[in-house]
Amino acid sequence: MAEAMQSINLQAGVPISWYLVLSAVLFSLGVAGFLFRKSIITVFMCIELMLNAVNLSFVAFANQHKQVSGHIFTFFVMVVAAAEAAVGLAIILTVFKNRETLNIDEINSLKN
Amino acid sequence: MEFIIITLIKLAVIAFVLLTALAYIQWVERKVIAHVQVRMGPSRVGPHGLLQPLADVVKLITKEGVMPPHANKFFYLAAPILAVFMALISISVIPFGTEFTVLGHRVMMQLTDLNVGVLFILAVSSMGVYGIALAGWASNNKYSLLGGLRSSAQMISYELPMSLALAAPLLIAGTLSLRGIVDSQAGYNLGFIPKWAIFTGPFPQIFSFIIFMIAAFAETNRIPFDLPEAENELVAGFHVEYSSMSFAAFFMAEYSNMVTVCSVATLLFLGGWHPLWPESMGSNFAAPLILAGAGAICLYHGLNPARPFDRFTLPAFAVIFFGLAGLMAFPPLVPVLTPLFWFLAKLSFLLFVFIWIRATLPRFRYDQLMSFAWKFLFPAALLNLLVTGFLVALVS
Amino acid sequence: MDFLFFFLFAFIAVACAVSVVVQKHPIASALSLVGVMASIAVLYLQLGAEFLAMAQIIVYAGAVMVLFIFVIMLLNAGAESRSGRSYAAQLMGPPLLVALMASLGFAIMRGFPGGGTVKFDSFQGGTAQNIGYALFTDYLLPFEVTSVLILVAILGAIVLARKEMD
Amino acid sequence: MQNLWLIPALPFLGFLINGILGKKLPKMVINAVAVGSVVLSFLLVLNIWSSGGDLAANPIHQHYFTWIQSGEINIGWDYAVDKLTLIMLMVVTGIGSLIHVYATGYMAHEEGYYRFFAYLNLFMFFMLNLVLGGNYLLLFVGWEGVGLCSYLLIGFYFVKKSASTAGNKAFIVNRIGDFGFSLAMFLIVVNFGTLDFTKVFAAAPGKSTETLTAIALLLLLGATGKSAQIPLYVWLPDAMEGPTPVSALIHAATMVTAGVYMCTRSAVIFTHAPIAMDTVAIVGLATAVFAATIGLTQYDIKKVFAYSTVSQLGYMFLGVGVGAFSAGVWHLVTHAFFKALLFLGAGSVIHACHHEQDMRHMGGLRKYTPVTMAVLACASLAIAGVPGTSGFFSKDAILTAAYGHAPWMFWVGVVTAGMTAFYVWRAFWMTFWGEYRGHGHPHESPWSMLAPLVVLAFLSIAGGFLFNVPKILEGMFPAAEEVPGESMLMGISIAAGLAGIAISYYMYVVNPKLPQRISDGLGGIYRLVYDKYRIDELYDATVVNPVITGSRSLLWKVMDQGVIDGAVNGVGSEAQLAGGWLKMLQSGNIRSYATWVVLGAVCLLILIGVAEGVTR
Repeated sequence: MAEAMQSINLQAGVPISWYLVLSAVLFSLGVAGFLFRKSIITVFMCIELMLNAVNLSFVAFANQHKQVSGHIFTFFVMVVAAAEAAVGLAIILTVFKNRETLNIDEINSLKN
Repeated sequence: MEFIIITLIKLAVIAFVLLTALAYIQWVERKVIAHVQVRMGPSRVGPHGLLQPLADVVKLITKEGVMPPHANKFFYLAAPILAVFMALISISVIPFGTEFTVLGHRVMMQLTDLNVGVLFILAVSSMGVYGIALAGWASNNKYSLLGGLRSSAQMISYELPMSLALAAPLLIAGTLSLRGIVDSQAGYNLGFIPKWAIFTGPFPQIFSFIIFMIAAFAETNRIPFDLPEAENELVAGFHVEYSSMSFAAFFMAEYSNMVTVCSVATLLFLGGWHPLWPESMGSNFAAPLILAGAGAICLYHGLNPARPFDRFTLPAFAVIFFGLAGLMAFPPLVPVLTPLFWFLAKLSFLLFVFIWIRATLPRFRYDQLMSFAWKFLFPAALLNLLVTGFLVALVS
Repeated sequence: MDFLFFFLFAFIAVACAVSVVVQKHPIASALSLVGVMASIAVLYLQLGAEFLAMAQIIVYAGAVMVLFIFVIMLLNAGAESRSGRSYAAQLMGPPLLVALMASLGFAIMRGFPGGGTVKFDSFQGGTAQNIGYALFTDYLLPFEVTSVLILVAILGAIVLARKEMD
Repeated sequence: MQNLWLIPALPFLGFLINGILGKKLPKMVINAVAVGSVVLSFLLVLNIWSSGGDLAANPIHQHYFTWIQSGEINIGWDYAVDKLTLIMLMVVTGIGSLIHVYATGYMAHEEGYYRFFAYLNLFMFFMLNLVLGGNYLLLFVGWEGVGLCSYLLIGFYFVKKSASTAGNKAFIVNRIGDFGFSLAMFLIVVNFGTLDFTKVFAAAPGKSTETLTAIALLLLLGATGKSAQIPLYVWLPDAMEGPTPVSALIHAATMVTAGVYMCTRSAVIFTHAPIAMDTVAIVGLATAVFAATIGLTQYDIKKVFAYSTVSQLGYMFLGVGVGAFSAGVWHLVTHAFFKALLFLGAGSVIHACHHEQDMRHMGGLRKYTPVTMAVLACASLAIAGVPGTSGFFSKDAILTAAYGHAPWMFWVGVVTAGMTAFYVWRAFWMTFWGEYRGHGHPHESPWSMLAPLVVLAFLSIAGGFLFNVPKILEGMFPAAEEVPGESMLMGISIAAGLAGIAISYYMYVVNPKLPQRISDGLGGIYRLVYDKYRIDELYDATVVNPVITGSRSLLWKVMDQGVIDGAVNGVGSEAQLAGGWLKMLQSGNIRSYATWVVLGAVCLLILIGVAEGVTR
């Protein structure tokens, strides 16, 4: 990284790839949360985190190509995420009502 | 560098004026409500109770901050800070007047002119709900939890009609910058009807103004929509456990939000700092005349005192008013101060309406509140937006 | 200036994201997520997507996350219990995550060795006007389809959450 | 600029309204929607008729959108109106409107009132689409659509086994014809590269006779299905299971004439394929005679008219086959008038006799239903070709042209005309003269039913003058050759018609015992004709039963149960075995699933990375 820092002109601006790396890091953190958290709400939030990470790379690409399409993609992702949150939370409410638990490991009726 | 210095100066001025004003709006509120209810209001501390805000601040600072047991300390302390922070930050994009030049520097009467200013205000105000919701939750009290739940549901619900009502004048103005919106409302129809959004355009925005104001009451948790703190149901709602400065922070946030929404309404619907009638008909003289009139009234009552100390205080006020009138009439300052005067006049009028309604109306029931938002306000705002959009498309 | 800005908010974003994952209490996770979203919104500003930055705050932070917090409060979700039963996740998770991050980083560095650079104002196509124009010309059909999707989601949410909570 | 799309769109709208909301709507609204939409279409057609200008020189052609685009083939949603189309439009919408009005009275007390009108409107939509379509595929859409509606409406009383069987029969028999039509279209696409009428007809003269003959014969196969010609006529008599307005509209006036319309539309192809033309003429003539003989013996009033329809359709095909296209269309128009009237009148009679269809249980109705009798008399006069009535002109035109083509065809046609006159008047006498032989009290129908009858009666009588089709269509088709001794031929055919009427009067009014004696005398032949030559049984024995037994023994027992089921079961048990191992993965734990997903993603990423590394 140090070499990379030297080779980059501080006046030129931040390289696009750094944004992508940031996006990848955030995405991986979202995956980590999905894998290791047990509260269904937190797991759901980690999905939102992953979506946000992906959005960031869309916007970075839009900047790279100087096109607005990436923004449109992000916009749609946001809209879908909002819809997904509404339905997802309603599902969580129903699940909680029926099973009295938010632990994702105990919601395993799909087995067998 | 120059930019940073000017910004810092503006920041200091605005912060000082705003925070003082917030304290005194409360004084005004108490006075107005008292007079509506045929009482005196605060009158002990200082002449006419004018030092009451100061006394309140001293009282709140010196009180003990109580931490309820089993409360989540971090969020309990963070919530009021969050609330007041989000309330104050939106002032930064609100313009108060035109540009002027001082010592060769161009200065805007605004902290920063964002070209998505309206969206910024919406974004920040939507964040404001966190403070209240968190406060309600972190207090570990069922009343405050209910208050927090209510406020989050209420604020999300009323944000929709509010945004839709905002969108209609935006369609006419064609910009999201608050300064640009005000500029688009300059001029007069027929020579004397101002081209404010509520009067003109392809579709006068009077409906969206009314919808916006109603939603603004709900967003600021003011009567008749102060369900989150309904004292006869929830004791004091989300801030029942708060005391001392954290309690003051919520108060500040509420009044600051009031100032913000009234400013937005002024800018979007009431033409910002554009006078009510054209300069050619002498609107520049309105400010000094009104202030001088106020001075004259004070002087008269000072000479015919109702209470003993009026003999001293009222003439002092008269001198202040006359001085202000002189400032307003001082030619080099006219282009700077007259717009500011008009802006503040409209803002004060709207704030007065807020207080007036608080003194007048009872509180809604919670289900009424929600069904009013979703079944009436939202469709009405949508309809208004559709009609406006259609007419704007038709005209252009 | 640009670097400082990027590093500041990238750091906040990563810190908040770590906080999302490690905080025990859902409310804390949710607020950390709001922090991630806000800092990403600021980065959007740097990337020239001012409309999206505001939309990000309004939609994600202002609406979606409030909904999360609302549900957390409503269900009174406490800190999660320790009883986990996913051996697959526990055994394979950490190495997989490292592999994922490594391969993603490798792909990015390989695919965009040079790439462009980002400065403030280097791209000004992200105004509300541009987005609106693109949305209602080239992307009109997806836009309409999305509106139908939202309608369906509203109906779904209402149907799912309709019965009174006991 | 007429908006042609409005003409079919209006009935379609009516269909949507009645079909979707009909259950909840009051009858008044259903009536208004159903009748109103068709009448509006009729007014639109009238507007074209009155302001059309010179359609011969400038046919209206409107392109709405490209429907199918595949390689060279470009099929648009085009509507075109020339004079032929205009005449068809007049017939379809005009008679359609009348029958809709009639049906509001006839169906007033039926279950599924809205369903009936929804189907009827849908039928109008498809029929108009068929007529308006500017290419074969669009015509085919209408063609299939009217078939569908016909099926739905024949089986309207679907609780009755015979009705649903009849619907199935109509549908299945038509499939054979549609198969021919489809093949014809494929041939056209292969040879012409387009399905547009204008382009096909412009290019047709340059193609080889063999190609055109093949296309024309396949088209004819389609037409025999839809228009109930030998050998595919068997469905039409059974189709009388449907409500009478349906029989009038679909199975007499409009849909069954679609075959004639299609052949006329393809006149250019047919005229360049002489063998096909002769086939058309012979099929038409054979059908005409064949159906007429069956008609002589039937007792069910609707069956009589159904066979009459088959026979008259044969006439139209005869006209087309001998090259007198305009005469064929003329007969189509006049036949639409008087046959619709016959059916509607029959409906009125049936209505009067409380849904009794057997003529042996009628009789003497002239006292009870005078208006119905009067209008039926008009129709019977017209179909018998009494001079001055509409049927006379068109039938005479066809017979004259047939004489010009081959004199023997003329003579067969004349005999058929005599038989036609005989059996129609036989039905007339049996219904209205003599003593009433049924139960209950016959009553006259309401005016909503009678008014259309009166209009149609007027048209049956005067239609020949009002719509001189050959004159309208002048120049569209090659002129028929001049025939010497036309007036003599005319005299012969008139005489045949009058003789038929006279004989029937003698046999059924003057001397009612005679028919029984004749049928007894003829014995076996009579039984054969009475049983419709046992054609249905023949088809059962030769086609239907072999197919059924074949599918049962070979396809079901061997193919389905042995091969296919065996394969499916085998796969299933294999999958069960594999699944037994794989179900270890299905822990039901979302986090485990997510782990597998991540594993997959990482593998993919590494694969891509390796691939890139290899290629670089």
